[in-house]
Amino acid sequence: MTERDLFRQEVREWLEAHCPVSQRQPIIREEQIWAGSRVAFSSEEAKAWFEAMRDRGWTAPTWPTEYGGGGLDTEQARVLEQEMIRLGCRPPLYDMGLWMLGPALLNFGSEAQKTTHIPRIVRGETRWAQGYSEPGAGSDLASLTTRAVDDGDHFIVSGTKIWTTRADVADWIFCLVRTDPDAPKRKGISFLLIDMHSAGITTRPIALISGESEFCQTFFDEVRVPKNNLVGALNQGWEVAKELLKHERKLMATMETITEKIDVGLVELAKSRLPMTDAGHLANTDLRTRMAEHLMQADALNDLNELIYGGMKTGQFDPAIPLTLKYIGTREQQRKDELMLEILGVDGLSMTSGKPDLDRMVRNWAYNKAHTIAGGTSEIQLNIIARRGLGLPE
Amino acid sequence: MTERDLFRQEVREWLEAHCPVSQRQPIIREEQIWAGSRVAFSSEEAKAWFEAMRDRGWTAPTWPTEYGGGGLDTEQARVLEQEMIRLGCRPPLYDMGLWMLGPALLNFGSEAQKTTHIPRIVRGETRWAQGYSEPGAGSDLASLTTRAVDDGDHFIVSGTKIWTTRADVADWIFCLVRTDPDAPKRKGISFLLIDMHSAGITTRPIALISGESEFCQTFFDEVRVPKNNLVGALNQGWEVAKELLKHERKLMATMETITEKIDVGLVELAKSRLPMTDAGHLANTDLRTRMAEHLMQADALNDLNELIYGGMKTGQFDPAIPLTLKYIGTREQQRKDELMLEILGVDGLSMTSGKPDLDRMVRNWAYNKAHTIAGGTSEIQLNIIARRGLGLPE
Amino acid sequence: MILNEEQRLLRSTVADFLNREAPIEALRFLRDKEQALAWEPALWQGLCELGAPAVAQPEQAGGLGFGAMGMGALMIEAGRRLSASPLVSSAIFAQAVIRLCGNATQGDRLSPGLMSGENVATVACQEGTHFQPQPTQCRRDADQLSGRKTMVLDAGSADYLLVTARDQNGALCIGRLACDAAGVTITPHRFMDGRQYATVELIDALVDEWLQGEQIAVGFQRALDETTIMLSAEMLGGSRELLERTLAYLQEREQFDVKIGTFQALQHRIAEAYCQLELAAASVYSALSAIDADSDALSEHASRAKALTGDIYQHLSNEAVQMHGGMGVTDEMDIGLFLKRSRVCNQLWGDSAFHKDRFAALRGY
Amino acid sequence: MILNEEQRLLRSTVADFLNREAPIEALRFLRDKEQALAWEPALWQGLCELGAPAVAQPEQAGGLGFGAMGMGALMIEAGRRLSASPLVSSAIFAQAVIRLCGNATQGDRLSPGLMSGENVATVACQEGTHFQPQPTQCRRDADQLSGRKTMVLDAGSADYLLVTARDQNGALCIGRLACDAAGVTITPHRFMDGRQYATVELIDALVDEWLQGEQIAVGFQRALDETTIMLSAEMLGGSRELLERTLAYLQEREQFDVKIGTFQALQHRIAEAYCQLELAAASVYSALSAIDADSDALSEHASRAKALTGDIYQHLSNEAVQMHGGMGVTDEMDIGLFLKRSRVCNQLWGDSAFHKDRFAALRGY
Repeated sequence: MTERDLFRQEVREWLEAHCPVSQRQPIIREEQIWAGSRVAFSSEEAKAWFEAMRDRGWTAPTWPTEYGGGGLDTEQARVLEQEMIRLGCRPPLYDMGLWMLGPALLNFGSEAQKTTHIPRIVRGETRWAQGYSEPGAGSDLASLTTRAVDDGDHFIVSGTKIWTTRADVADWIFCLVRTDPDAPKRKGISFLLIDMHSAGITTRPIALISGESEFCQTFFDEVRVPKNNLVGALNQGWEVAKELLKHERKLMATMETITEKIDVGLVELAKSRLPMTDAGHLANTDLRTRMAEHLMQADALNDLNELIYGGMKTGQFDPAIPLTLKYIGTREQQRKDELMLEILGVDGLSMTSGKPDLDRMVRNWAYNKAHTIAGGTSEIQLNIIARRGLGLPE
Repeated sequence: MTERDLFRQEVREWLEAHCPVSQRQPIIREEQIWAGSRVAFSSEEAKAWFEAMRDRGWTAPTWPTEYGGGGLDTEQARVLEQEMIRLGCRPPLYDMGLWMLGPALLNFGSEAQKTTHIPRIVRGETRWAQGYSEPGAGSDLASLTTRAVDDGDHFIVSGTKIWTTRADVADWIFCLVRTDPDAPKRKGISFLLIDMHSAGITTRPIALISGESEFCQTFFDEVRVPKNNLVGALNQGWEVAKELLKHERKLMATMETITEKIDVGLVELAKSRLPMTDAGHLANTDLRTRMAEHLMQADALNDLNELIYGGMKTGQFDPAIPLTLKYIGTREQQRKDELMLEILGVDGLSMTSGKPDLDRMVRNWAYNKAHTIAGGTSEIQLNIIARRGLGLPE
Repeated sequence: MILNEEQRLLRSTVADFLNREAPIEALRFLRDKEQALAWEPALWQGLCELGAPAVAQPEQAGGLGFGAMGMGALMIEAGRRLSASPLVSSAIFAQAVIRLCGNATQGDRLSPGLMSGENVATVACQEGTHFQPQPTQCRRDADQLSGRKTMVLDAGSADYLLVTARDQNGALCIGRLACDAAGVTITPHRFMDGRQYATVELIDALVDEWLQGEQIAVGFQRALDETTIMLSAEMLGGSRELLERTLAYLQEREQFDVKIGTFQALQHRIAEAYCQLELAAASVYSALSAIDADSDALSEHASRAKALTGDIYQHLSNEAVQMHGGMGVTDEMDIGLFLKRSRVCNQLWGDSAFHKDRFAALRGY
Repeated sequence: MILNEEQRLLRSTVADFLNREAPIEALRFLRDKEQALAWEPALWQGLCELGAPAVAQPEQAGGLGFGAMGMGALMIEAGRRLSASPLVSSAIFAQAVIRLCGNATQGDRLSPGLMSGENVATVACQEGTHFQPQPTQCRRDADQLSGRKTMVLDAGSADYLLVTARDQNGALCIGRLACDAAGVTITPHRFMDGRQYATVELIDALVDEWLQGEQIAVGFQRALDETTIMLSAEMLGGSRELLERTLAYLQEREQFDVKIGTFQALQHRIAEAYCQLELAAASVYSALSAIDADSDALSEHASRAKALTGDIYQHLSNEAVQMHGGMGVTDEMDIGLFLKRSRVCNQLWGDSAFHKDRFAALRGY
């Protein structure tokens, strides 16, 4: 038995022992465990699962143990991920700090920033919001106008950020702010950590077409931020931001994969709800073909993920390939949602029927429309594929 | 009975009397009657039909009678067209002069040019080729480099034109040439009529993927062209060219409509060749759905054409609509060809099976790939729709 | 759409009225009410005063004589503003069923109330989650009806129901029942388009009368086709509105220091959508003419119009959300309301897949 | 595609050889010959000297032991250059049929000749214009076969045929016959891809032997799936070549004073095609692995790989023609050769519609 096999066996046994059966069901949005001072658990078992993972540092498997992380190497982290998928384990913790800020802090943060923030992220004690987008600047992030003015040992921050995920319940926010209004667009930006409890911060939830309001607009009115909350050098925030965006894209792709695996199956849904022919085929032949087309793509996407992983180890793959994942993953998720709606028919036309499973499916259909917009629109993805991946001229 | 009804009745009777039954069959490429000194007829009846139409000037129904045209107004010409479609009459004459040069000459030509060329076009005595494109300039027509140098009462023309339809058998060619190399792109272009029998002209047929070679590359090596063959003013050729292009687009759209009506039916082809279910449906359900999608679009395209005609009379339509016709028409023709190929299966994989009907269908599939390129690519069409039709900024 | 002078005048009158009385905010207001209302009484009253429910009916029958083309023009305007009213359920569908499936006496007695808007009726013809034209489970037993109908438009606020069922010989029959008749249970729901649809449960419900026309099955199919075409006109209106709003946004929104409307990839996508929209529009107009011309090919027209408008309405709603970027997924913009309406419309009287299948069958393959 | 050291070496050896001996001009040369030849003898001889027909077979059976993954890598290279050879008909399909449907003695006797390339065999399994996996019309009567087979690859130049038929009990049987046996009429045609396919007419043709494996139906299905996957690898190679040639053209061709590759609409279209291509590629690679792993889900893999590569090969060939503009429709460019090959490949052993249907059935719906 190789070392990897031994590790796999150990992980498998540990997960079997520590992940309650209830935490091996497909996760629903309402039961996600979001970090922070207001953390809430849907059940005792959810809490136990979270705490077990937290205590091994497996909420952040690859982060250094000195900051509370799991200390695993890439190979080991992959094994853990595979075993969690195999067992259907729910992700133990949800947090922007975990997904995005952490890796950037480990890279660019001061020792003090790391010691202050990383362990609390791993343990789910602070909930982080992301302060990137602004109402006037969507895909064109660098045109942001929120300003941070030097005031001795503080910055004075004024402006507004949008799409700040649940900023109304966040403890901290990481922000891109303009510190040099005269420099070229990307040169005058800095990266700041801001305590959401500071004076001068207000938030307004934004209602979504899915009926939810998990995003906010956040307003900064002369908010005082200590200068030691600056990450990286002054006016070098764009470098930090790029690093974060990389993690965001990777995250989006991974989440699609995980979602796909543990989601309700279209085939089962269709077979349980729609007329079948004597041959056992869906009578709606048009739907049947389109389902086949989607399922083939979804399977191929899994193969592609495997290939990238295998290719990374052996160096045998085109570096353009990973650039395709977000575009493909979000597109297939939306195709799937549309197929689901067709299968549900009249039952898929209400978000407030009072039947939780149905309402959730329909809300997700609407919610997932954001997947091709958030974290780099599909159009931006195609630009990147064409220019960076395929070498076409700007 | 209105005057229009009377005219319709007269036309109908005349067509019934003069259009032989053999000339009411769908036309095939090999039997088209192309104008010119080498005109050829597939049969005596084809000849008789051509001559009857020619003698009424109905080869060019709306052109003035003084130049041999039919002298019909738009309304009457429409009636003639409708009645020809109803009866399935073949177009009596094919010629670039008829479709494109004629209208431009009537507009921009000198009296001498009209008297010399128009009657011969109507009577099918000269075959015209079009000399617009050049190897280096595809959609970007205005970047042409064929030069005409002033030499007293002649121009000396040197350069090369491509996609000159059957230039190898043409009598004359109308060309865009550069007469002022220092002016901005579109300003230094003139429109010249050139006798294909002039010294210094050679042609090279271009083999197409359909196995045919109806297009040529034409080379001009110091060809002397009398100055009175200049149409419009010197360096004003772009205006003439734009007029012609308008006719070309209208022509493409009309030809699609006519083609569609008299073409082999997909449904009959499929029913005669493919397995059907007990319910009388195509067993290949995917193909069946895609056929329905195409047929719906093709029907809608006919409706759209009717609407544009009705709208032109009453002023009740969006002027952007006609801009869509070439894009839609050529797209649907290609979809139809692909469906046909699928229906034929193994029988649709050869252009040289020796079965004329099959070979022709497969050749057309390949040939029609040019429809979305020639006469303004689909990409150019979409640019025009977006910018000129929908008002989006350049 | 080629309209005569009177039809054009009608269209602009209706458009003015709807702009005033039923802009999209009216739908939001309706949607956000606690009770699942089907329509705002004031809006419906205004439409009735304009004669909207009588637009298509011939003058000799007491209508305004604008024909299907006139009613279609009105539905396009309603579609642009997402106006919720019993026009489709009562003025179009129920009237057509009475006219085509009832006998002359029934028509004379019932039509005036529907035409004036004094009465509101709705047709209960769907069973289960997906539309099928034939009732299978709802049964007539002497003068009683039993069964379960789904997605019945506006039933929670209507006066009476027209219910399709099978009689003991398996033939189609249509019973008229008051909404508050014994044995009738109506459960209204608000769907995501903000409108009211009901499930109707019938247990030995006593029918007031059976429609007595000579060719009920043929007549019902025709009524259904006419209604489907009118709904397609509404869907066309919604699609046009989406296109125009998106074009306006593309011309106004800046990113990377240019209008996003200058991006060629977006230009081509919107141009392609425009081509599809105009094809769908041409289909709707010719289908409306086909109603007025009493065409034999009405079912083919209906399927073509519904499938083409269904596809483009859904496609354009997706494109509109995407091109509006982050704002497109907020409820603050109206785009999402069209998105949801397009999905509900797709399910009404057969989705695109249903109509493509039917079109192929009608074409004989 | 993740290959081991040896497989990578094999791929580059084959690529070098094909570049030298079988560039696309070789296909033009073959195509333009008067007689419908199936392959150039020199090319086939060279491939045999490299051991190409033995690449996939295990070493203990006298093969080179590169497995399906190795053979797939080779087919991708062949697809890039449109190389015409009996690799698919004989080295892949016929060998698989003998291995999976014959008994051990038959395998030992027949495989070496196919593996060395000394013999060329081809499988005649299609009847009519559209592929169906089951023979219906070709019949076994004692030791004779009668029936008509279509689209038989390379039959006009092969040594022997493997013909599927029904025996008197309706069970599948496979007979081996010399191409010049009495009662066998082979009519070769050149299809538009420049290659040779034949119609085979059998009238009481005397069979040399029947394949004697224990599970002929199961074995034949597997052989068919393996061949379909190998053909998908060829199609993938063709698609990659089209993408690369089109990218190069976009980077080189100027219009309106800029490279046409700067047009965003073209960038997005080619980027989308690239995404589809990589999905198809991932499917082909995992299908090749599935052959090597003797997977139970081979049919699903085969249908997925064939449908995805079929769709992208056809789509990319259309896009390549379009993006090459006028030059794309001339025979002077190679693009048209790929266009035609993609359509022929689509028909081989089930087109995309066939495989989508089969995929759905295999998934149980």
